[in-house]
Amino acid sequence: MKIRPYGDTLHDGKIQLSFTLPIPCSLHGEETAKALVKKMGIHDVHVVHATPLNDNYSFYILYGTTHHEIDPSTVSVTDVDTDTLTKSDIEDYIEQHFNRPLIFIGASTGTDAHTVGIDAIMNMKGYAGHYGLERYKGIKAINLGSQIDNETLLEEAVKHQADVILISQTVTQKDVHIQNLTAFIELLEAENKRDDFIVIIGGPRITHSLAKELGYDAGFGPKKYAFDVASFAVQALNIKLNKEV
Amino acid sequence: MKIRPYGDTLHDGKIQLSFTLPIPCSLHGEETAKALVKKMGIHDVHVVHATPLNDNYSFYILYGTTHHEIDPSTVSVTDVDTDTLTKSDIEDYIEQHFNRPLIFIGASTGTDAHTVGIDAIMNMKGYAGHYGLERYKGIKAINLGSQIDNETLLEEAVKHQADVILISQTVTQKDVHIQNLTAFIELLEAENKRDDFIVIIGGPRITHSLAKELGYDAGFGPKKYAFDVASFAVQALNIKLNKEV
Amino acid sequence: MKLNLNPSQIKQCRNHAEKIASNIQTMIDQHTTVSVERAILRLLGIDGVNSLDVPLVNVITDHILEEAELSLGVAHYISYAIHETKLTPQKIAERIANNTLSLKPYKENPKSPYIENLNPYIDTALKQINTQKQHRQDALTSMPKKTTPDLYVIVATGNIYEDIEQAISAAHKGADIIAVIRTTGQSLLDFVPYGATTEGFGGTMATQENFKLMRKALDEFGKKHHRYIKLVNYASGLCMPEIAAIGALERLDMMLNDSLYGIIFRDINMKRTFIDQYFSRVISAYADIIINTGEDNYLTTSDAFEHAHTVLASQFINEQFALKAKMKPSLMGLGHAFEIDPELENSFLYELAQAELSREIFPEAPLKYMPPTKHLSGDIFKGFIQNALFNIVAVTSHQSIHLLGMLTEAIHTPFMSDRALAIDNATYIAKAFKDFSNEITYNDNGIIKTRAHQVLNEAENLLVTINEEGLFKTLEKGRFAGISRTPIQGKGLKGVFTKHPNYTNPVLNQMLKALKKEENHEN
Amino acid sequence: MKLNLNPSQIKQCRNHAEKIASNIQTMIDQHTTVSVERAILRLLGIDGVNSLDVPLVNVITDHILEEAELSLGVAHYISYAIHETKLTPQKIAERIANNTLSLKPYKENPKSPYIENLNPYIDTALKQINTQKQHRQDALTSMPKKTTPDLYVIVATGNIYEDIEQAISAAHKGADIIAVIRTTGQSLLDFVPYGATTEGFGGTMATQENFKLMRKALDEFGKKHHRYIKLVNYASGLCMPEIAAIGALERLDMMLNDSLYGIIFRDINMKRTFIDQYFSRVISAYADIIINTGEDNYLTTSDAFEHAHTVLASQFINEQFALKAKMKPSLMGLGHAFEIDPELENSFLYELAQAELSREIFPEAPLKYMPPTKHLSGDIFKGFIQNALFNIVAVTSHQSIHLLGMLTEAIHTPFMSDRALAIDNATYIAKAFKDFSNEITYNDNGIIKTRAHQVLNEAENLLVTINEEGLFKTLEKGRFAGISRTPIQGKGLKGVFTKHPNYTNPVLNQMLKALKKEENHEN
Ligand code: B12
Ligand code: B12
Ligand SMILES: Cc1ncc(COP(=O)(O)O)c(C=O)c1O
Ligand SMILES: Cc1ncc(COP(=O)(O)O)c(C=O)c1O
Repeated sequence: MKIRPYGDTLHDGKIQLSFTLPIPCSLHGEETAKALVKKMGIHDVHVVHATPLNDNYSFYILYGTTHHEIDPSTVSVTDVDTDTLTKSDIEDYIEQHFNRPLIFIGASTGTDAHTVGIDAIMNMKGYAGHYGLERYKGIKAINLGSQIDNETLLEEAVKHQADVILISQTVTQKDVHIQNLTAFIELLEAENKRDDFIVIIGGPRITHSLAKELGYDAGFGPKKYAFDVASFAVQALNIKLNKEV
Repeated sequence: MKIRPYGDTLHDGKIQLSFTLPIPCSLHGEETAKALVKKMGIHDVHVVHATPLNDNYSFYILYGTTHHEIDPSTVSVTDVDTDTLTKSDIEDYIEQHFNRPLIFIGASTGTDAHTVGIDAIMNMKGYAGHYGLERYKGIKAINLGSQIDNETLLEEAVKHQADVILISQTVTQKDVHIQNLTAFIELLEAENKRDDFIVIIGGPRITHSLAKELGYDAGFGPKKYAFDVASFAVQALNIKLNKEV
Repeated sequence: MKLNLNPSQIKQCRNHAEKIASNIQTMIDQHTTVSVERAILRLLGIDGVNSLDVPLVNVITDHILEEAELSLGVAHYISYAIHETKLTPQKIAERIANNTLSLKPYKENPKSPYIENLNPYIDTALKQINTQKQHRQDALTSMPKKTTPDLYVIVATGNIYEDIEQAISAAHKGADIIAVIRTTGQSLLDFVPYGATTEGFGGTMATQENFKLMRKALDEFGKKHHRYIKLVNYASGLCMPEIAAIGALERLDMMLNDSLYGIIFRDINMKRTFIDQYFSRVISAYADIIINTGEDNYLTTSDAFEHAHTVLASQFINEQFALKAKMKPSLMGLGHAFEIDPELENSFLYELAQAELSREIFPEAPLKYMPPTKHLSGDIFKGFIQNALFNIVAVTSHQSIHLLGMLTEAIHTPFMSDRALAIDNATYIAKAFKDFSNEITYNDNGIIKTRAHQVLNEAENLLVTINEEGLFKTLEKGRFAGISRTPIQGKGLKGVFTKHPNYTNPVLNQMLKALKKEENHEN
Repeated sequence: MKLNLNPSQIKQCRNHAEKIASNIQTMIDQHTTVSVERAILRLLGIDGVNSLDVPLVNVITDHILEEAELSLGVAHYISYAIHETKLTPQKIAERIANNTLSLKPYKENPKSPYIENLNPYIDTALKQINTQKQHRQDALTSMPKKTTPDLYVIVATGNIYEDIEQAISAAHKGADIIAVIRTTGQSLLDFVPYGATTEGFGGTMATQENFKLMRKALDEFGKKHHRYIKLVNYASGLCMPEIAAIGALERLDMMLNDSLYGIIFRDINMKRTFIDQYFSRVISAYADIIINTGEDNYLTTSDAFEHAHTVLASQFINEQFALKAKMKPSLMGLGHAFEIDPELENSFLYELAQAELSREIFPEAPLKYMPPTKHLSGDIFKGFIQNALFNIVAVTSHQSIHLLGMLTEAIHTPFMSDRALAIDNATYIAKAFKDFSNEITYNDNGIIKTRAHQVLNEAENLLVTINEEGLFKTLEKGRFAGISRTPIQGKGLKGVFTKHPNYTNPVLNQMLKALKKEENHEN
């Protein structure tokens, strides 16, 4: 069944938009804003607010009705397809499937100085009430902190014989994270080490589908916690190391 | 020159959207929202906020980059094309061109009970520091108030030998204003009286282009005041009555 | 008491208002209206419409108007008809509708000796109302009491089923009260439409079936989530007492109910609506339904800073009208609003002063506090913070019924998401400012206290004037909202009748008896 | 004094902090760094880069590091070189760059008797700085003084020309202060990039040319609109004193400047950055540039409710560091922030308590008040009201430097429209709450006062601990922001040198002389 956005009547298609145009604020500006929005397949467009930001820029708030409809059943979701386990299930799983502790090494890489995200996953305390990997029995968590360049991260991973590499990226302006993440995969491949690790990325703008696209094993964004990451990692390691499916 | 919306780099095409979908809130919901937005010709779509409104509806805030661009010089503006005069210029104009007071009759019509708009145009006090028509020398302003049905308005206009009819419409849900305004034009035509008056409409969702579309002489929306309306009316009357161009 | 107001000045205001209301009450007591009579018929159990969709209650009053004399009151006619036909009022109505019965013969009869024949039917209605009251009370007492204001949102899609969807959604997000806004124009209809309706503009028809459907949906939600969601509609316009009756039967919890609103903003005749209002308030008082008055609307037309005192004066008058209808203060949802121009310096201080003022003068009233509407624009972002400031005042001054502002107020009737955002806004503020009011003392001679005293002074002066000139003259002079109305104009005057000496309203009498008993119990 | 704090307790805190800072100052006085030396070179007028884009000042220090001994200080070498070559420092630098001159020979020379040869060059720099000071002062005194906080917004496009566009746009909307955020990673560069730049991530390079371009644009705007728009950048990271020097020359008005930030959040070595900070603050003190400290950042990592006292303790320490650099309190833009979880009940009260506390303890400081960032989410509507509450606290507690929160904080560096909305938000609040702070008294034993006293107590205890263990140990224990750093790790340690007995820093000496004179005048 096809659906449209909903304002106050099913499938009425109502949406709200806002943007700035690099032209002065005027009736002509409003009409230009409308014309642009019409190109998007939105009709009944109302400019409900128009204001100058300065002599050459103007800001518009609009409401309109979108022509487009979508059948949700045609939308596929790329999400981690392993089961999500609890902390204690994960600990049991490790005990059952591996006869040694698993080593997770993580960092916030490149020039990124944001540590709260990687700490949320790795440190004792965890985040939002979910303990971090450090507190998991059977997991050794090594958090290198922030501003770690790709080379250093790989060196340390090799040195510690890591099973899993965790990378956090928070600054995304001008896609700096894509550049940095692509570079790491290229580095792994150049050194012929891509298959030595499960490599997982995370951050506020990271999705699993982006991770797959860039050649990573998995990606986790907001509202994902240590147990999500560990659930995936232990199962992926089981498949990889023990050839179990 | 073609332009795109502006976030922080010229023509970067950044826009913000928000809407509700009649599906549960989930990753699948987010992907559906994204897919819909992509249909609008918007790429690099980020769902920055997704929240359930109840079990079957979910609300999304998104940012993206629009493909579409627009050449502002190709956008034409339907605006009142007479000069905008000041109150005293209008008074002089009336004195020069007509040898009698002009009669303006106005109302908020149909079931519409909003009077602030029509009062803003017609009453002594005016609005936002602009006197209303009642205070203009050479204009007789008759404000019938609100909830006036089309038939009554026409009757009164005929009775007072009005030159100009002013109609205010504020309630626009389900286009009730369009129905009501269309009915008035049809009534005028049925009675063969369309050419007896300059007929002007106004209200928060009224634009000049909508007015023309519906068969009115002019339309005025927010931030339009008595002098805007009178400027147009006296010049239109001059053309009509005195055949001056 | 945070504002140090002078209690004897407040008492003076009440005295003036009492005199103003008494004057009108004299007129009220001498009259009835078509709508009062139809309300009686409804409470006798008459329901349904004829083949032209005219409600049977209208069929009867029209019939009496044409064939007989309404000033005798419907009770006169129906009591005779029951006596003669031994039929129920409903059957009698149906017969009249299909022209197999006429009430004309009773016109010339003496004062009916059979009024008591109506009692079983009235009792049925009152019993239903009592059951509803009990249900509400049980539900409310079993729930934990909130310490912050009740969150009130409107639904206004025009379609009752869509309204239900939106209402439940709002309840999920935390709304405590749902008001179903009426379609534009319904208040001018001299009948109550029938059945479930799906077409309305800016609101949904108020019909008994719509009330039922929404009540049921809210009750189901409430049961599931162990909450009680209050339902609101409008006992207002030309059918005030009828809708009050329907609301009482269907367990609405609040009713917008204010003649002054109808007079000023709907051009309803003042005599008509004062008479209607009295009966409607008695019904609501009996049914434990909170009324909401409409003073807030004055400020959507007049400047809120300059005309603040008109709101207070009107609240005093409305309080007295409510008292005359035996309402308890706990049912008086007197209205006021946050409508000062945000461009004014210290606007927050003035709003706070006004809100504290109402709170302090009417300590027991469940004040209805309206959000900013007039100064909302298409700038939805700014609108959202205007609403946040309003929410701060609501929490800080302990308002009771907290109508939530919509960021899209200037654009459309609320979308589902607009309402959700409004609830989030209010919930956040209520939490962040939870104990703020206990934390602060307003400084003497500060802007807030000075302003409160000034508004009270001005209100007192205005009440003195109104008392001198009479409320009719006041309305003619346009002292409220700057809109002038006269007693001989306006919609619905034709439906007003001086009571015949033999007139009686047994429903009113029974309700008053019960209310007086309650009053004495309480004392 | 709204909070009734105990003045002797505050004095005790200052005493502890003084001892903590003195301990570090002893270490500082014995050391110099590559960046301190490069700053001296810059103030001798050396500018430009070599063919590999390496700044000439780096060429010289690298040259001395390789060929000679930096612990003698650049003044030693340059003074000899001037004496011998009769060339200007700039020419000397160019010669060193193209290998036609070596400073190696002076390594073994005795303490330079020619230090005074540097005076004309130093004088030129100081004169330029003085001219800039005068310009600023004239502009500021000719403008009407605001009574509400100064509105501060950031630009961070990465492209200086785009930044200018955005800055001017913000000034149009009412911004008083523009900060050009630096590109991610610049703080770890051990040189200051050169020229106008158009590529950056999350910010724009801090270069002298970029400073000039923005200063010019803001001055032009200011002239046209009869305002003075203040410009901010970062004297922070590995090039602290150099950027302070450039900022002084180009008339920046404020500089983010706080070693603790660099240590904790950038992993810069603590010795290095304390030494750098001292010289950078002397330069800023001399140039009348307000510094902004970074305590607010602690709360982006640690919980703001639990760690509020760490901010206050750090402010006390930063105050003492500033005093050691001869800064007047009016230049101490001590940082704090509105970062309490909005889910916490009474969060507004706690924020207000904290803001009033800073205000009361540092009455003369132009406090820098940071908006909520951590708890902003993609819900831009909620973000907008979080910012509104922050704005209310800023106005009510009379903050000075009011950084505006962006509704898109969790999404991207601000768009032009985000900034405009933020300014509208702050302007509306400043107007609506203009005199609110004079209207209210905080109740004794209320949540606000109790909280303020508690935070002060905890800060005092923490200062006692730090004084006992020493600041280095404190940082090792991760007491600030929960991040642990040691004195032997971190970036830039290689650039630290114990001063040679013959070391001298004539620029520092001249500046200190002037500042001491001023100090005495004031007393
Ligand atoms: C805190 C913060 C800081 C602190 C960081 C302190 C610290 N110790 O980390 C300080 C103040 C130092 C800081 C500095 C800067 N910041 Co900052 N900062 C933020 C802020 C406010 C919150 C980020 C945060 O901690 N979120 C909470 C954590 C828990 O969420 P999270 O990171 O998304 O993590 C979750 C998931 O994503 C996932 N996850 C994250 N990482 C990983 C990794 C793996 C392997 C997995 C599985 C999962 C995972 O799990 C976590 C829990 O669910 C944001 C704005 C905001 N509200 O989001 C800006 C923000 C991220 N910062 C920004 C910028 C630009 C900077 C600066 C570059 C600014 C400057 N030029 O000075 C600097 C320099 C830092 C640098 N070079 O990186 C921008 C980034 C813009 C962009 N999209 O590119 C933001 C969005 C602010 C803005 N609007 O401008 N910042
Ligand atoms: C004030 C107000 C009221 C007051 C009206 C009092 C009065 N005396 O008019 C009261 C409280 C009575 C009221 C009632 C209702 N209202 Co009302 N009301 C508003 C409000 C808050 C402001 C409107 C206003 O006065 N604006 C100020 C004037 C000056 O602006 P304006 O009308 O645009 O006029 C300017 C121009 O448009 C132009 N103009 C206007 N008319 C004309 C005519 C001519 C000839 C010309 C040339 C120019 C012109 O010039 C004016 C000056 O620039 C708006 C929300 C908002 N903030 O906009 C809702 C709003 C208009 N109301 C609304 C509704 C639905 C109702 C009700 C129907 C609700 C209900 N079911 O009970 C009722 C019933 C009224 C009815 N049947 O019409 C909706 C309409 C939704 C829609 N788009 O369809 C709104 C948008 C609120 C909302 N979001 O739901 N309302
Ligand atoms: C007391 C009162 N009655 C009625 C209404 C509006 O409804 P209607 O005009 O449909 O009666 C309002 C609107 O705010 C009101 O305040
Ligand atoms: C004192 C201080 N310095 C520096 C910075 C950040 O800039 P960078 O890391 O580029 O030096 C901040 C950021 O908030 C700060 O507060």
